[in-house]
Amino acid sequence: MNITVRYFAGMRDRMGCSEANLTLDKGSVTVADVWAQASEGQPLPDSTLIAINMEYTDADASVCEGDEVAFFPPVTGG
Amino acid sequence: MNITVRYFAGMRDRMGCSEANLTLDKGSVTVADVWAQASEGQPLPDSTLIAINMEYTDADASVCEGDEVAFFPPVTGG
Amino acid sequence: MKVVVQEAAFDPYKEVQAFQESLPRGKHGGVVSFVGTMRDINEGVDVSTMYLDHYPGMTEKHIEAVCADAADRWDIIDSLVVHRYGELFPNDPIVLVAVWSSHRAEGFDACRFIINYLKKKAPFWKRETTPEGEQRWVEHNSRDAKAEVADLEEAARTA
Amino acid sequence: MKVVVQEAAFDPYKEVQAFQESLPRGKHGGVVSFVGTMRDINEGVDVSTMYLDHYPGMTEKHIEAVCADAADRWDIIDSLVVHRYGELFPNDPIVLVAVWSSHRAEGFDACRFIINYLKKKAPFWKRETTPEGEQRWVEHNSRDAKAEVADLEEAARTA
Repeated sequence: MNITVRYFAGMRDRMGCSEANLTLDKGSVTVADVWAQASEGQPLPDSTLIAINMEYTDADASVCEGDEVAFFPPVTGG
Repeated sequence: MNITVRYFAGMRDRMGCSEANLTLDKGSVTVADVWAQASEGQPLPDSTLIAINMEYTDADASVCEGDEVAFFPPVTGG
Repeated sequence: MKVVVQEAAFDPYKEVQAFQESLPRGKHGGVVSFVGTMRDINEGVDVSTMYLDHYPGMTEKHIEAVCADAADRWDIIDSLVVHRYGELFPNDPIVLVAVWSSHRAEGFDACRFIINYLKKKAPFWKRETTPEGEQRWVEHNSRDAKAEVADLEEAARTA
Repeated sequence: MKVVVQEAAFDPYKEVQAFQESLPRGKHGGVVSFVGTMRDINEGVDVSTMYLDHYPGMTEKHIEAVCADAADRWDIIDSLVVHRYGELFPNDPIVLVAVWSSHRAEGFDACRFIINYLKKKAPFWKRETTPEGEQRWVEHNSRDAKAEVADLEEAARTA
């Protein structure tokens, strides 16, 4: 399964990149699985927000082929 | 005692003038007395607002020499 | 605080920008503004022109008092009110209320307070003319006005 | 409804006037607007420039959803949001929210709702630079952000 991962703001600094393409072997994949592979086992920082295809979700959500999964800190716009 | 009376909006139309100077004989005068003399005994319309020297007040308030007493309908600005 | 009551038409956003030029730069976090404009219909009746009567002197005095009251109640930086009187046409701005503050919550509260109390306390009266030439004074469209003024005085005393 | 997310500086009141030209004349009774500007101090620290990161596409999508939500909740005529990203300087407008409505109460409620939810849901992140050249990402300054998003989803479901 091919997934695009995106990072923003402090999360981009932490991960050292803004975007990555991941290939996961499992048939059924959650956001937590994506994070584990992308971060090579680092814990997910507590306040991290998650979006799949630009919709907010959480670490238990299922991820499908071609999805864009984004990890970022709490938003501070406006 | 000399008093200036002012009327605005519908009250001006009703009274047929915007301003009048009144002389009252009494030593102690209320807004109700001023209205009675100015209107020649007409009843004060229920919703009328009253100001003495540009401050809201009511018909029982005392009026002094030189005061400006205004009668007008509910306000509709803004 | 600046309060202007004028007969001439005005551009509300030019007023906001001009007033803002007089404020220190970089200090306010937000501006909340309300612009009330004349509609071409009121309570189902077409309106072609409107005349706004007012009580010169008392009007300014009470708008200033409302702005001062808002500044006492909320932590705001400054406020600006411009209100017209005289002849108005549909789409004309009637009133501008703008409030500068460090944080937006105070700006929204204060701006809304100023326009609400201005509409209750500032002595203005609208007379509408229909396309047929009929004129009528707009009547107060809520509950008994005296009770409302009493509520206002009470609210002001107990705040 | 119009939502613009752009890097270029903008004049918020020109945007309000230009958008208003597209609306029918004489139909709205009021416009409530909020302009958020960059302050030169944040939590006691001087700030000389700010960089606004954002998630292109997701930002527009969520601002549009907030505006649509406001239009469902209140009887408004139209709304306009302009939000910058990239490099900003003190006194620069960051965001404009303007709401046109027949009556002012709805305009105030909807405008405040849009800016509040935009600040909670639209993916923007501020990075401040102090006069000494130190950079820091602005941290969410209220309670736990996840709880807040949950509150928002809950509020949206039950409204």
